[in-house]
Amino acid sequence: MRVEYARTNGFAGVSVTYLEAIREAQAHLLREDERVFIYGQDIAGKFGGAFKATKGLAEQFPGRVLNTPISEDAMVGTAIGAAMEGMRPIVEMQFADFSSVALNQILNNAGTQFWRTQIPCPITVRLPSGGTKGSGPFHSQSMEAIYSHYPGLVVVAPATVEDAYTMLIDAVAIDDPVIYCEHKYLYYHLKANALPKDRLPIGKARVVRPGRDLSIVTYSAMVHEALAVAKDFSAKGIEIEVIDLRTIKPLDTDTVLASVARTGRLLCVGEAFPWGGVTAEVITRVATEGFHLLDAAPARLNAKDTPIPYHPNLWAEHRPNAKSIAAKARQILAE
Amino acid sequence: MRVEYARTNGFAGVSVTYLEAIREAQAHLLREDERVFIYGQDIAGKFGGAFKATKGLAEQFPGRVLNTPISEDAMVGTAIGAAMEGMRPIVEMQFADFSSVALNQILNNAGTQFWRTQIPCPITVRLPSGGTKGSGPFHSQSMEAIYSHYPGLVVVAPATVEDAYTMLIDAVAIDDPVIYCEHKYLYYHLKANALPKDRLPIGKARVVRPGRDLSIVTYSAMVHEALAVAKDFSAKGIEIEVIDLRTIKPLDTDTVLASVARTGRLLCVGEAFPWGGVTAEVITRVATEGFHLLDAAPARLNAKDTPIPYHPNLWAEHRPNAKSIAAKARQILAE
Amino acid sequence: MLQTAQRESKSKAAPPHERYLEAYRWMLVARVLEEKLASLYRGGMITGGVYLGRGQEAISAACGIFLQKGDVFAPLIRDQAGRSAFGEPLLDVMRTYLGSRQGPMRGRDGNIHRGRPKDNQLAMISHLGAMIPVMVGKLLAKRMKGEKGFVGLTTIGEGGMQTGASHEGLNIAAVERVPLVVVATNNHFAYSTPNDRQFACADLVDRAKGYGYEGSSVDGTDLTACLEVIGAAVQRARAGRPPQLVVASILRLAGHGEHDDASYVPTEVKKELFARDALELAEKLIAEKGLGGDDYLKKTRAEIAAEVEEAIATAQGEDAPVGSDENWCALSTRELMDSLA
Amino acid sequence: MLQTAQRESKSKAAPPHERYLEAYRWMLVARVLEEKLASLYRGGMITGGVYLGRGQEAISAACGIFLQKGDVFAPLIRDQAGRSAFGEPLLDVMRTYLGSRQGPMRGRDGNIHRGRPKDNQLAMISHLGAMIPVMVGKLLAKRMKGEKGFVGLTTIGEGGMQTGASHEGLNIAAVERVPLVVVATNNHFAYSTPNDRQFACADLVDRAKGYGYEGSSVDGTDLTACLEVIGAAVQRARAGRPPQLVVASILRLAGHGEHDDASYVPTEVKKELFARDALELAEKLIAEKGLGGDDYLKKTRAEIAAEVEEAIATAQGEDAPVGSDENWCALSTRELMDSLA
Ligand SMILES: Cc1ncc(C[n+]2csc(CCOP(=O)(O)OP(=O)(O)O)c2C)c(N)n1
Ligand SMILES: Cc1ncc(C[n+]2csc(CCOP(=O)(O)OP(=O)(O)O)c2C)c(N)n1
Ligand SMILES: [Mg+2]
Ligand SMILES: [Mg+2]
Repeated sequence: MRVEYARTNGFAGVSVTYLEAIREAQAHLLREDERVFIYGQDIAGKFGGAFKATKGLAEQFPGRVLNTPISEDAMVGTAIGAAMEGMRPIVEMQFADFSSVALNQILNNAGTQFWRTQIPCPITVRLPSGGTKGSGPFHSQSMEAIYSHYPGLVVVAPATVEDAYTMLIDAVAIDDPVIYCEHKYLYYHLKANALPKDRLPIGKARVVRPGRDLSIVTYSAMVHEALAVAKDFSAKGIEIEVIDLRTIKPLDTDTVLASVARTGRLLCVGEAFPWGGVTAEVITRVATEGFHLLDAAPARLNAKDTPIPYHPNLWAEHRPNAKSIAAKARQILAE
Repeated sequence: MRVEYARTNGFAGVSVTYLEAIREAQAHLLREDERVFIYGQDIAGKFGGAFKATKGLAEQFPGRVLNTPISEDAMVGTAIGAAMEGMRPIVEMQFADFSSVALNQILNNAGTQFWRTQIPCPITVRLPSGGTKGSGPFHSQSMEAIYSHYPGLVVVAPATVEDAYTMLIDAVAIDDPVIYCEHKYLYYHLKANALPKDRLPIGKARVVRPGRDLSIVTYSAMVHEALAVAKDFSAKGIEIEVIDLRTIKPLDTDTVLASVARTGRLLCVGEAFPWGGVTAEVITRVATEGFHLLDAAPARLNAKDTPIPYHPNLWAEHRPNAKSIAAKARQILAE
Repeated sequence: MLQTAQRESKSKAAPPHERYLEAYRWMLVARVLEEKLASLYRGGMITGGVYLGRGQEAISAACGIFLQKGDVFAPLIRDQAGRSAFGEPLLDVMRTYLGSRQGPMRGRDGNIHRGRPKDNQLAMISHLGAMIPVMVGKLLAKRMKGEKGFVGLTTIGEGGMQTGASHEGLNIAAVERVPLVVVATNNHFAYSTPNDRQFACADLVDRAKGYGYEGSSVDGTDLTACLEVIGAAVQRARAGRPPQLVVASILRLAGHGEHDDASYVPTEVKKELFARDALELAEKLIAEKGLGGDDYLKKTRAEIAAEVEEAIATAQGEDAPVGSDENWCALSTRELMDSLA
Repeated sequence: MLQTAQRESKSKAAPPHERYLEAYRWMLVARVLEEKLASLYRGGMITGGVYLGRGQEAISAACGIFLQKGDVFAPLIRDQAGRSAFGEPLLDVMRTYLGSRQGPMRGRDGNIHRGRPKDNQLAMISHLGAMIPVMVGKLLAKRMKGEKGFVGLTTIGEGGMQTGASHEGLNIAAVERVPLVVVATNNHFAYSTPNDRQFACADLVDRAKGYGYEGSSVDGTDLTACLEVIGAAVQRARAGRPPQLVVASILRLAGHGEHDDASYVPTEVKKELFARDALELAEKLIAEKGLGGDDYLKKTRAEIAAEVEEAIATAQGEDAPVGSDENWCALSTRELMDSLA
């Protein structure tokens, strides 16, 4: 599907949030591609979703933005069947955390469909992910590692307004199942001046800030924590290079290795649980494929190994933040 | 719960298989601890389970080995409720692969229960795991990485008859949820002369073969492939140290680091999918905590990044084996 | 907190149900408490979501009031009346919402996710339907331990009934024939979703037969009916009958949460009989019959308001949890916690 | 393969259903084929499990026979008759079981997991119930694309009906009002588990009402009844009625798989009416009425045996897949495959 990015840009000039970019991308897709429909809980009518990511779309595109029962497994199963029939369904999970009850359809049905039958399974599952104040153990999770561990899925996690827009459009264009992890914390916090005119494709990481002393490899909301740290250190003459992975699977190993080749030092930061997951995968790739590029031991920083706490005081300690990232960075630079 | 291992050893002298050890451990538990019951599909009656892991137990312990409907989510949910009430349920999944539909209860309910409420949740979920000839995409999976990624669970994967026995008894004694990954390939292939009289606790890895040139860190069925390679190399004067992790979470980092300190070289082998998972976690720990112990880049070997094929010819290529492990080992030793 | 509701009603006129005034009081406790929560929320004093049971108080009070010591209650998000009737201190509620470190969840979870499993009040996880099999396990274990005469009661919404978890839980309860009462409230909306996008059967009580349950329907705006129907279901379950499914009909008289203005609810729907306010109807009846004596309504409301204010004052005087003091340990077996660098 | 069953029956005596002989022939195709599979399995010629539909042929044939081009079929593990009637070549079966690289799954999956989604015969995953919503999606998409007059038919066992997946799938089908027929076979065992540990309702057809389905029951040993009841259900779905649930009753006349001797089936159960062999009953009727003319039964069996032998010979002559030739790519977008060292 050829896409003219932001051809239909209603935002040039005025500012657009990460959430609005997701809505605009879906409006664009519904407009440009009749195979696209959106399936999820509370997404239709005037309501437009728990986070308003589909606000107005049901009226604008009758019959193509459909409310579902509280049946995540069936939502994804239905999307798989529709995709096999040539449609391009987008499934909105109300929270990433609830995809746990759709996991079987995602891993064992969508993820195996093409390999088993050679029929592509172009579904896009939107996961409102990550922590926000007061959301607690079941409305804060980041599940990208679980979906990346199994074969047959593409997993993305946009960290910017521009990527939120172009990567969702590209996700739907891909003939394979894509898990689109959108970060709830960025919904309103993040603004851009306009929708992008072009884009970096899915599968490519981005050097969001160049540096020579340390590479911080991260993704999603943590990119912005890392950038704050980099800015801070720069004032003291230490230049941190910040890599936004953008795509969790396939991981852009080359861009990561090239960065470590420049800096010799690596810190991986993620908001998910610490055992395994994205940070372990990145460090493993550098250790196995770029061992001799490292001048010091690589390090990782993740959330704590407990459920995600409700209370803001506890949550602030549970997830990595600029303060804890800076502390880790200092350790590595001291080595 | 104090346990006299094999006090009730019906096997001294005669040989006992890995599967029999699992059955004997359950017989022992049912005999010694009235809080224990077993819950699963087709485990009761004369039938005794798809793999016969509970053969005879229903008759021997009336009302304590219960067949369930085909409802994995409810099986685990029911076990959680019973555990909160002071029981020690063992849930048998017919295949690990089907725990995908119980994943929510395992991760979000069992895994968070104690942290949220301070009420312990001592359930043991038995997962018949791993590949066997002709089993295909949905009867061959190894899910330990997914369960280890989330907080609140202990995950074990015995590789020997002795560990199958003692670790299951210890798993049920632990006040927390334990995911017990038993390997179907070892059920009949693996024999010992008797049930063990004592044991290494959960949480400790074992050096199953000492060596000075390379550490192969692995677990479950792959331990035996690694041992075959080590034996082979030893004939050529190369001494490979083989570490059996035994417990996936908590991972025994100290034993792994001590081995790499001796050998300076590391190969991690697992049967699961390659992205993330146990091998990435082990390499990450060595790279971050034992960087300077490494004389060469560490390496990993896993299954391929596709669903697990049915046909024996394809399956043989999909999983690691002595041949592919030996090839990787040679590479590392050549560095 | 004064458990004043336990006191005998002193009215001369006979109430329509022997526990009518007691139940009404729990309805009022919930209403007064939740109105306070709403204003605290609007005042920015509460972090996270606030989910209210407005309109569901008669059903919920009837759920809590017939449970005895040794019974198990697994409430959901609109069960303040039942929670209070089952014995939850107001202070638990306020400590949880106001973020006191002394709350039952100690800041680890919030709002309606609170519970006291030690006292047989389960702490729900968010995933709808997940608590049904947990309740089954509690009841199964009690039977295995030789306990007798107990029941379990859990609640669910018409939306939650469409989850696979609730199906498996409802079915396994019948297979195990545990003494379970499931009270399903069809409040005509699941968040913003109306019934026609949730299920296609004429009446959810039709599901009872398919699970081997005894089913009954009740008008959730009528406290007398709720007490009779839910009371009878609890009695049948206690007597060893199969699991009970009670389907109650009301309209949710609040947003899904306090963040939600519920503007998606059509005005015609608000005119339906099921849209009436059970609390108003109860107070009308109490006034007409003069139950509870002079000024009963005013006095009761004042008492409850005082209890609520007291709970708020206490909770507000307490410290919040502090990250540095937190014991970051997800296992009860501390030595099995993985040491992740 | 000769689709000889398409030919008109030449009998003088009127069959009890116009498609009786045609359906019988598909039953026999399944029986002969599966008897061969069983002996190949015993002879060690087949790797992995072999799951047979013995006893279920009348139901399954009736499932396949009324489906037309453009309809969708999602069979399960005991549907050989339906698969063949729907157009699956015998060669697909033999190539899959005998491990030919030319099989529909090319060695990537085996036995009853085979399918031809391009021809609207879905390839099941093992997780029971998971194919129901997939079927819903196929039907929803066809409607969105403006297709008309199509139906989907899927099958499930009495055990599979207890999964959360089947509940969500059955419910969402009714909410979307897709033209779906669900044929549930209660063969009284789920692997080794009898009904009393699977569900507690009197009859699974009682679930129909709770989902807003039209429900019907049928004696799965009676081919005429299966053709009438399932045929009528397909017709109703095609005519735009709500989804249809047909519950058929039989006994599984084989092990769960050929590895299983089914010694757990009590002898009394084998004496039940539902334990009769539908194929024997059909052949008895054909013989009595003299349907199909002289030697019809013997001739037909011989024809089919020949077709089966031909398929075996072809499959056995073909190469097995080779790991080194395998294209290890789980994505249709090759450039998005992660390069994992
Ligand atoms: C499995 C799952 N999916 C989605 C949600 C998000 N969610 C929370 S409450 C709710 C609506 C519940 O509706 P209903 O069951 O009718 O209860 P009510 O709110 O009307 O009392 C939804 C969709 C959830 N909690 N669990
Ligand atoms: C979710 C799930 N759990 C367990 C299994 C293992 N399993 C395969 S077939 C079967 C029995 C199915 O019984 P039923 O649904 O009655 O169908 P039947 O075999 O009797 O035709 C089981 C338990 C499975 N396939 N899926
Ligand atoms: Mg509702
Ligand atoms: Mg069956």
